Amino acid sequence: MYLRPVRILAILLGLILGFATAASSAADDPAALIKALGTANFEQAEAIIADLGKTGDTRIVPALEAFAAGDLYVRKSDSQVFIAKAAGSGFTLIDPVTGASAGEAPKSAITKIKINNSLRRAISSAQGGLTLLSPDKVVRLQAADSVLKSPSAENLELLEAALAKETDRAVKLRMEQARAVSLLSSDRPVDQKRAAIATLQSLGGRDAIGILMTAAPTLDPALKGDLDAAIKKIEGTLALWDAAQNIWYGLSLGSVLLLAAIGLSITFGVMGIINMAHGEMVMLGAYSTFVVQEIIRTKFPGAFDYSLAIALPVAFVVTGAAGLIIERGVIRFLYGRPLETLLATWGVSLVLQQLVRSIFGPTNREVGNPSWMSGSFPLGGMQVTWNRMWIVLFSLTIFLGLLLLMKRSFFGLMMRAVTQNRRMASSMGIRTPWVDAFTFALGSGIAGIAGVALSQIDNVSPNLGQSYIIDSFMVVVFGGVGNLWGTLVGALTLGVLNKFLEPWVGAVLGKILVLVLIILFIQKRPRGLFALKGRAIEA
Amino acid sequence: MITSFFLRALEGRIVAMVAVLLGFAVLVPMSNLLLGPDNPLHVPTYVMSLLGKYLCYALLALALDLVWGYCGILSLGHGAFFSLGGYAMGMYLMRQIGSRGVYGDPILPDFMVFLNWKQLPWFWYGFDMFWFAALMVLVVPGLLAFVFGWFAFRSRVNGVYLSIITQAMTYALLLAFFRNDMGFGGNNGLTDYKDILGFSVQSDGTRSVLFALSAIMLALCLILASAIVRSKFGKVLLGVRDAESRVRFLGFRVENIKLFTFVVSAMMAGIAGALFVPQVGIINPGEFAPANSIEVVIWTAVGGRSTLIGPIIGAVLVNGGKTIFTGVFPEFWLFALGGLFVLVTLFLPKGIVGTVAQALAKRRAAQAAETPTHLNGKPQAAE
Amino acid sequence: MLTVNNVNLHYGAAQALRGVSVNAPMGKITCVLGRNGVGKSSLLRAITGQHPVSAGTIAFEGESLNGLAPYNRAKLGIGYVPQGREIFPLLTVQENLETGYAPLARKDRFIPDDIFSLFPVLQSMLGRRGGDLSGGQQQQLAIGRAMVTRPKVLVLDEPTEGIQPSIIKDIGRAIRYLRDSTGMAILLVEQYLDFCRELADHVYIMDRGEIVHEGGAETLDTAEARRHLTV
Amino acid sequence: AEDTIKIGVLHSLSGTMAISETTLKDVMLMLVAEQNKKGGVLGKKLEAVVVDPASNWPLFAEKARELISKDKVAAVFGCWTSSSRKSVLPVFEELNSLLFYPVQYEGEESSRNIIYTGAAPNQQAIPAVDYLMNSEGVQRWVLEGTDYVYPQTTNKILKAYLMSKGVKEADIMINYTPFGFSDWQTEVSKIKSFGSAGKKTAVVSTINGDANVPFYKELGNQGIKAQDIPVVAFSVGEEELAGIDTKPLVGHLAAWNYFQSVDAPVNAEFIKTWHAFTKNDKRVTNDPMEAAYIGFNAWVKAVEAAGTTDTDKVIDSIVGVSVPNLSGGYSTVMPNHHITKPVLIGEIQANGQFDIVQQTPQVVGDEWSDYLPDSKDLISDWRKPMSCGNFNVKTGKCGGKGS
Amino acid sequence: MIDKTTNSLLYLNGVSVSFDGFKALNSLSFTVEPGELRAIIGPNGAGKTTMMDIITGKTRPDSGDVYFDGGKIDLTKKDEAEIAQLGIGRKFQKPTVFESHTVWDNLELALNRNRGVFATLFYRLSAEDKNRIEEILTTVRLTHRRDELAANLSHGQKQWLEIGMLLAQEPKLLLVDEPVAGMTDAETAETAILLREIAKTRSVVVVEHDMGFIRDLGVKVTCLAEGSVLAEGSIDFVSSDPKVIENYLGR
Ligand SMILES: Nc1ncnc2c1ncn2[C@@H]1O[C@H](COP(=O)(O)OP(=O)(O)OP(=O)(O)O)[C@@H](O)[C@H]1O
Ligand SMILES: Nc1ncnc2c1ncn2[C@@H]1O[C@H](COP(=O)(O)OP(=O)(O)OP(=O)(O)O)[C@@H](O)[C@H]1O
Ligand SMILES: NC(N)=O
Ligand SMILES: [Mg+2]
Ligand SMILES: [Mg+2]
Repeated sequence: MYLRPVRILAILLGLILGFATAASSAADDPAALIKALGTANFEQAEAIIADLGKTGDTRIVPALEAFAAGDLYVRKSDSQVFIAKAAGSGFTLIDPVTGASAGEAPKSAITKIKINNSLRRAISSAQGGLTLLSPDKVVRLQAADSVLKSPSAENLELLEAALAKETDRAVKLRMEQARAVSLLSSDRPVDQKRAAIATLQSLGGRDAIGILMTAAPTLDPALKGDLDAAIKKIEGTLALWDAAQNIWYGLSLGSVLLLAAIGLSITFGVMGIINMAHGEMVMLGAYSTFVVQEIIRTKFPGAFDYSLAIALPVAFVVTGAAGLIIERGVIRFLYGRPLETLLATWGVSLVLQQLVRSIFGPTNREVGNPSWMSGSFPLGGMQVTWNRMWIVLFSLTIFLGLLLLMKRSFFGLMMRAVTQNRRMASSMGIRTPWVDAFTFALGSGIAGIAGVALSQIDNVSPNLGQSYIIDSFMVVVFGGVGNLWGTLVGALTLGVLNKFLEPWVGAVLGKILVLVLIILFIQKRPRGLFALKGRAIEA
Repeated sequence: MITSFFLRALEGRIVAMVAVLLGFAVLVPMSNLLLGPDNPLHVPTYVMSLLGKYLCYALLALALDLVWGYCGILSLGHGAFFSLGGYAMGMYLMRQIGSRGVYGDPILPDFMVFLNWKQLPWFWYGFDMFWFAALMVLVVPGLLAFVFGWFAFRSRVNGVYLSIITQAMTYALLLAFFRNDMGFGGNNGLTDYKDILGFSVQSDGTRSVLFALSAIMLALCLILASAIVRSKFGKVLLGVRDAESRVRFLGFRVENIKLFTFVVSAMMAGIAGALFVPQVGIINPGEFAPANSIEVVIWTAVGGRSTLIGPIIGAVLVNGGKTIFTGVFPEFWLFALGGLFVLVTLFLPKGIVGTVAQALAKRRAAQAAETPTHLNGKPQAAE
Repeated sequence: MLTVNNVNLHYGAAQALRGVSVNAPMGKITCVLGRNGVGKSSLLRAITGQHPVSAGTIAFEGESLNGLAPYNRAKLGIGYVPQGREIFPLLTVQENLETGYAPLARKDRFIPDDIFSLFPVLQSMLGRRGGDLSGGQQQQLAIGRAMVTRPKVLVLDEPTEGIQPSIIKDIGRAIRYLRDSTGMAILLVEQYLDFCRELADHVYIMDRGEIVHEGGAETLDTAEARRHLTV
Repeated sequence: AEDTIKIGVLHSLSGTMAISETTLKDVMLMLVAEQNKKGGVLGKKLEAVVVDPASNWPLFAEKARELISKDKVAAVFGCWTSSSRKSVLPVFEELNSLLFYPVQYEGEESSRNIIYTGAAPNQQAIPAVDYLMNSEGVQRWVLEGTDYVYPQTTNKILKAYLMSKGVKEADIMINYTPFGFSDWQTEVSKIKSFGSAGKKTAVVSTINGDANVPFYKELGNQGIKAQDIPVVAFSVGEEELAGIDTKPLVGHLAAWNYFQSVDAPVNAEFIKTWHAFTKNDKRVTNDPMEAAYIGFNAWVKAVEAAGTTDTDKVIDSIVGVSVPNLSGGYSTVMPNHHITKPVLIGEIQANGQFDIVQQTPQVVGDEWSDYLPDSKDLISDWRKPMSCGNFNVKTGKCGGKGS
Repeated sequence: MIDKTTNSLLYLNGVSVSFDGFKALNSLSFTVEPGELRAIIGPNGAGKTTMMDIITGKTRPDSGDVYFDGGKIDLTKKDEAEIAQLGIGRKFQKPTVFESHTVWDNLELALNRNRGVFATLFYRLSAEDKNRIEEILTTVRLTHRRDELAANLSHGQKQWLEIGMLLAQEPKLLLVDEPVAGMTDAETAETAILLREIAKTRSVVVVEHDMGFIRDLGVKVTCLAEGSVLAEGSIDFVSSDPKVIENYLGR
């Protein structure tokens, strides 16, 4: 406590020094500092940002935000700096300090002030300091976060002041952690630092290790033991979570495989068509998503978060219809000649690829992630990304839906009857052409909605289908042809296996090993994981 | 015994095809070497190497037909045997470069030098000798097929399960050969060959010999395949294809029958690869790509499965079509090729050769039917 | 009544039926006999629509069946018990029976109790896969399955093949029961003479793709009939 | 006909590489059309012969042979992957024709019959690392690449370079993934933990092609921001970014010799022509397009200087030819058949463009890396009398071919 | 135990097998002597076909002994091909012939010659083999269709062909599953004569439901039910057994 006046003195001193170094303006005048940004190079700008932070003037926060977002411009005519927002063909200018409107300017009259990663870091650190006392809880939390990420002894006073006033528990906790971080690099006494290390240990995670390691070189040798113990402790917990994380990665990879394969488990697994165009159905689903999003972007930008919900039925219908056409046009002539379906569907797949290439171009098309598909959330000691989370749930939902359809509905029964004995099914009064067509359409439609999900994690390009076709066949066969559960378990097993091998032998060898293991496994179980058994099969 | 085995092979269609191939083996190089470029009958070198390439593909397709058409093993990994044969030859050709490589290292191929390898890996030993490389062209694919088949056939892996693990095999090899650490030049593969048995790979003379050799090899393998198919063994093969368990109950060791056929076929594929490499001048892991192996199946199906000459015709036609289409309408050729595959399946269900043969048989049957036959009386024409 | 009039049928160039005419009146059991390969199954394939006829007409209650797909014939009331049973191997017994729902209205979609009283073994094996059943069990299932569609004409191709004697008797009883209780027309192809003799109201004998004999069941014992049945 | 000069365009229009190469085919068609508007070359119109080698390496060789032997083209513009170039190289040497190769590659090659207008490692990788080291203070490095020759070689060079700058082996992590890799969860979390060692960490990415989109999506979703761990990529340009929502990626970097955002009149003109030619003002431009542009113009200039399209004469006249590049300067064809170009470091922007944060002066493409032990003594000079692609300055001998 | 097997050709003792918990064979014991013709009857699902599956190596028993050739050979340790080569031939309940081969080729393949890879590769049809095939063709009445593809045969003709293939195999023991299914009475009688003829030189086990046929065979009859032997003896003895009547024959 007794140190406080000294610290204040030091800050003041720093401000004066800053004033002295800022070439053409007063160091405590935000307006002048911001103007200086207009002509500064990256290094100078970094110093100016630090100075801006030290002003403690919260009015400049919007300017900092704008800078980080690349919206800070300098007017060519008078080197004045403005926040500029695109408006029509030109820009509207806003005074960076007062926030007052400053008229408009054509694009040619202003130049964007360049920014790089070092500057971004400086900005977020300055911003953090300035917004610790913001009335908005969310802003305060962000501020604490950014201080935590860019620790500096200078923020310590600010943090402590903010902590004293803070009432919200979550924010308070984060501020305490931020304080601990900043404290480590300060000249506070050893026991305070020891407490800080303990706080950080309770924070846990990779970030905490990073912070502790950063602090290590300058730390009092007396604390070395505490530090190492803390890191070890954190790493211990992390190791456990890593295993969990690996399983999660495996399941999420597995669910992608499941999605890719599940349509095939119908067209190939149930109908026995060696459907080389399956991948292209997935691709068509992804392109349907693209088209839906394009329309939403141009016509109803507000609805973007619903784009996937709209894309799902659209993709199902589009690819289902494509499947229907393929079945009626080609495949129906090939029942009883399964191997020839390989040839025909290969041809169809070439045509579809080229068709998409001709219509949409050969390059990737952008499919955006709705906000609920972006980012991640912590789950204990692991980080779960939302898109993977949704894909896992989505694939399981599709699986269950399909399972119900196949096993519980009369249509499912007809499907199975027709594929087992088409002639007899017909004599039982089942409209076999209709069932065939809709079964294939169903498989294709499901491939299509898989495409919607895969568009969220992969390229949307004419080659999309090709990259999944081999894995899909592998999954269906590994699981046991004709068995939906096999496809599920097969996909998840391969996913988890892959993800356990990957950290151990690397991604490439891991993949090779998985293939070799599949080959060996099939020797043990020549009809896959969930082999159909019984006389009918063995005969 | 052996002679009668081979004599049996020489049935009508096969003889015709062998004659055509041998004719090609003589005439094409002659016209390339002896006739001036202005002569309308001159075959330019690039056409000759193109044809040579087709013949190698044809041999590969023939190899596939032996296992697929006659034994019911739909191998989706035959490209692996082809590539291994190709790599064996490529390794020989690389070692022939000697100190003429860009770094001038007398032993190490260039790609090893710039990745800082200090000595030749053990599996490169011996490839400086042609006989050894030639042996490896047979042994490596044959051995892989033997080991793979030994396990798979003993475990009675069948149908799509077998197809998919052959695909997994070639896919795993693809990934492995892509790795620089494997010591086969990574994705760039083996290329920039100088000479073969002392002759420049680029001279027209060498090309002619390679072309002739491809045609002759194809003819020989065709005779061998035909001899196998027409022997009692061949009938057993068809039996395995149609009713495997019945063959077992007759006392045949199905796994040995399959294994033998698979290994013979893999060796043929290896030969095809070995002839392919000096003619196109490169072998790289792309040849292991599963899609390539699937294409072989397509050629075979287009030409006519279980006909032996069908795959040859299919391989030449499809690849010829590709050559023409990719040059004439580069942006739309996939429509043409894809459409062709669909049309062939729909309208020529037995492939080109199979359908023609069927039509001929029908005509013969129709002629025979002038005199009305009774189903339950006299013998009927097939189908 | 099911009428087959002057039908020809070809497999490729080979002719299997030549000018075959057969009538199967309602409420009667009509039996077709003949040696191996004379075209009995082919006749049934023509009736059920599994193979197109090259000439002649097939009609049910005056309505022509020519050109109709098998499933449409099933809808019109033709039930089929094929030679070799053709059970759906991977469906359970229950599911095999349920495939017969397809031509039925929703309210009729249940399995008639008769089936289980005729073939109790099916009741006890409802959950087993059809393909795992023994040959005889499959035969019973095939008949039961055809009955689920409530056919007006039941077409049976050698239903006694591979069946134990007591069940042959049961099947005989079942066929008679079906005729008497529902008045359906039953067209039975058989090689088992005694079985026919006992059941049939009317018999046809085929040879080499043609009908060579026609008459009451008692005519089976005539020398002329015998001649066509011996080797 | 006699009054046209044919040139070959050898880019994959189908298969896995179509995604990148098709654009270059379009650029070539545009350049040919533009040149013809200007009256063609040597008073003759140019005619582009387009073929599709379909991402298949033997097919590349076949098509190259066809273009040269059958279509009798004066020069060929094409290839993207090194494998395709390796596949056609013997063909060009045998038939003595000329290939212009427009893509960055691993170096370690110099053929008399190829002009390399893309970047050698020293024109891309090394300046990028310098930038990170100097401007961002990076001390710890993840070299993340697709498992094939270009990344392997580049990483070998980078590792040697970094270690020569005092970076410890423990501060370098090298990871490889297969082609078309799409599940980056493990790799990204590996990067994350490698980056939490208390030292500023960056990723140098030689990830190829399609694998980039899922990689960046995963980076974004796992919350790795450019401020925390920047990624600098050598294979990600405007075209690749067109398929991604770049908002979470702002600040990640790429090193190229050209960006669409380059502020130069010649570039503005080029973009305008491009948009007009493709009738689509959203089509982006990128570095290999610039390389194709430079290569084409260099060829035109060399042909005019030689007064003929004869390969030998053009090869003689092309060394020293200087043509405008799109960043406002000139690129010169050097005796080693590589060219001079500036190196630009750009940061990804929210709109999918790059903001140039650094630009070096002209750098000469170095075909034989100074950081590989067996190459450092090699040079290449295709002028007479040396006319050698791999001259060893230590022994004073031409390494093998050439002569 | 083994000593009991010494002179029997086939010896099954306590053989059980179950599928998904369902006991298809329940401690079945059964012997066949050399040169014996044995008829087996039993309700549908009694386990007759399963028993043949066990003997021919298609199915492995859960427990029990299966010995061949006087107890010399343990069949449970052999696979299908080995068992066939030992001289056990089988006709399936559902006729299985090679549909894409001609009738002639079907028989040629079945002929009992060296079945090794190279032996078959270099095999030449000798005059002796030719005669043998002709002979069999006559026996099974398929001479007129010798060049026809087996696929084009009717059901009954396929049955005959398969019996012919069995003959060509010259086995020591023939297992014949429902040979007369789908045959006319006259053909049935012919088949009975044929089997009796065959049984002069080797052992035959016939499964049938056709009691007339069984009677024609006039041999010892075993009735299986629920996976084990219900009754054994002459046809008259067995068919008057009330259990057999109850389970099998019906009233
Ligand atoms: N799919 C087919 N292709 C060609 N010929 C066939 C086909 N099916 C049957 N045949 C031939 O047609 C004729 C009649 O056969 P069908 O099956 O109708 O005889 P069947 O009287 O039912 O004989 P079985 O009593 O043996 O069942 C036979 O000669 C048979 O070989
Ligand atoms: N693989 C299997 N899975 C399940 N059940 C089986 C299997 N194989 C046989 N069974 C059952 O075992 C029992 C015996 O069958 P098997 O075929 O041996 O009878 P069978 O005596 O030959 O009858 P049939 O006279 O009708 O041919 C039957 O109830 C059958 O359902
Ligand atoms: N040259 C490349 N990027 O392969
Ligand atoms: Mg019949
Ligand atoms: Mg049975």
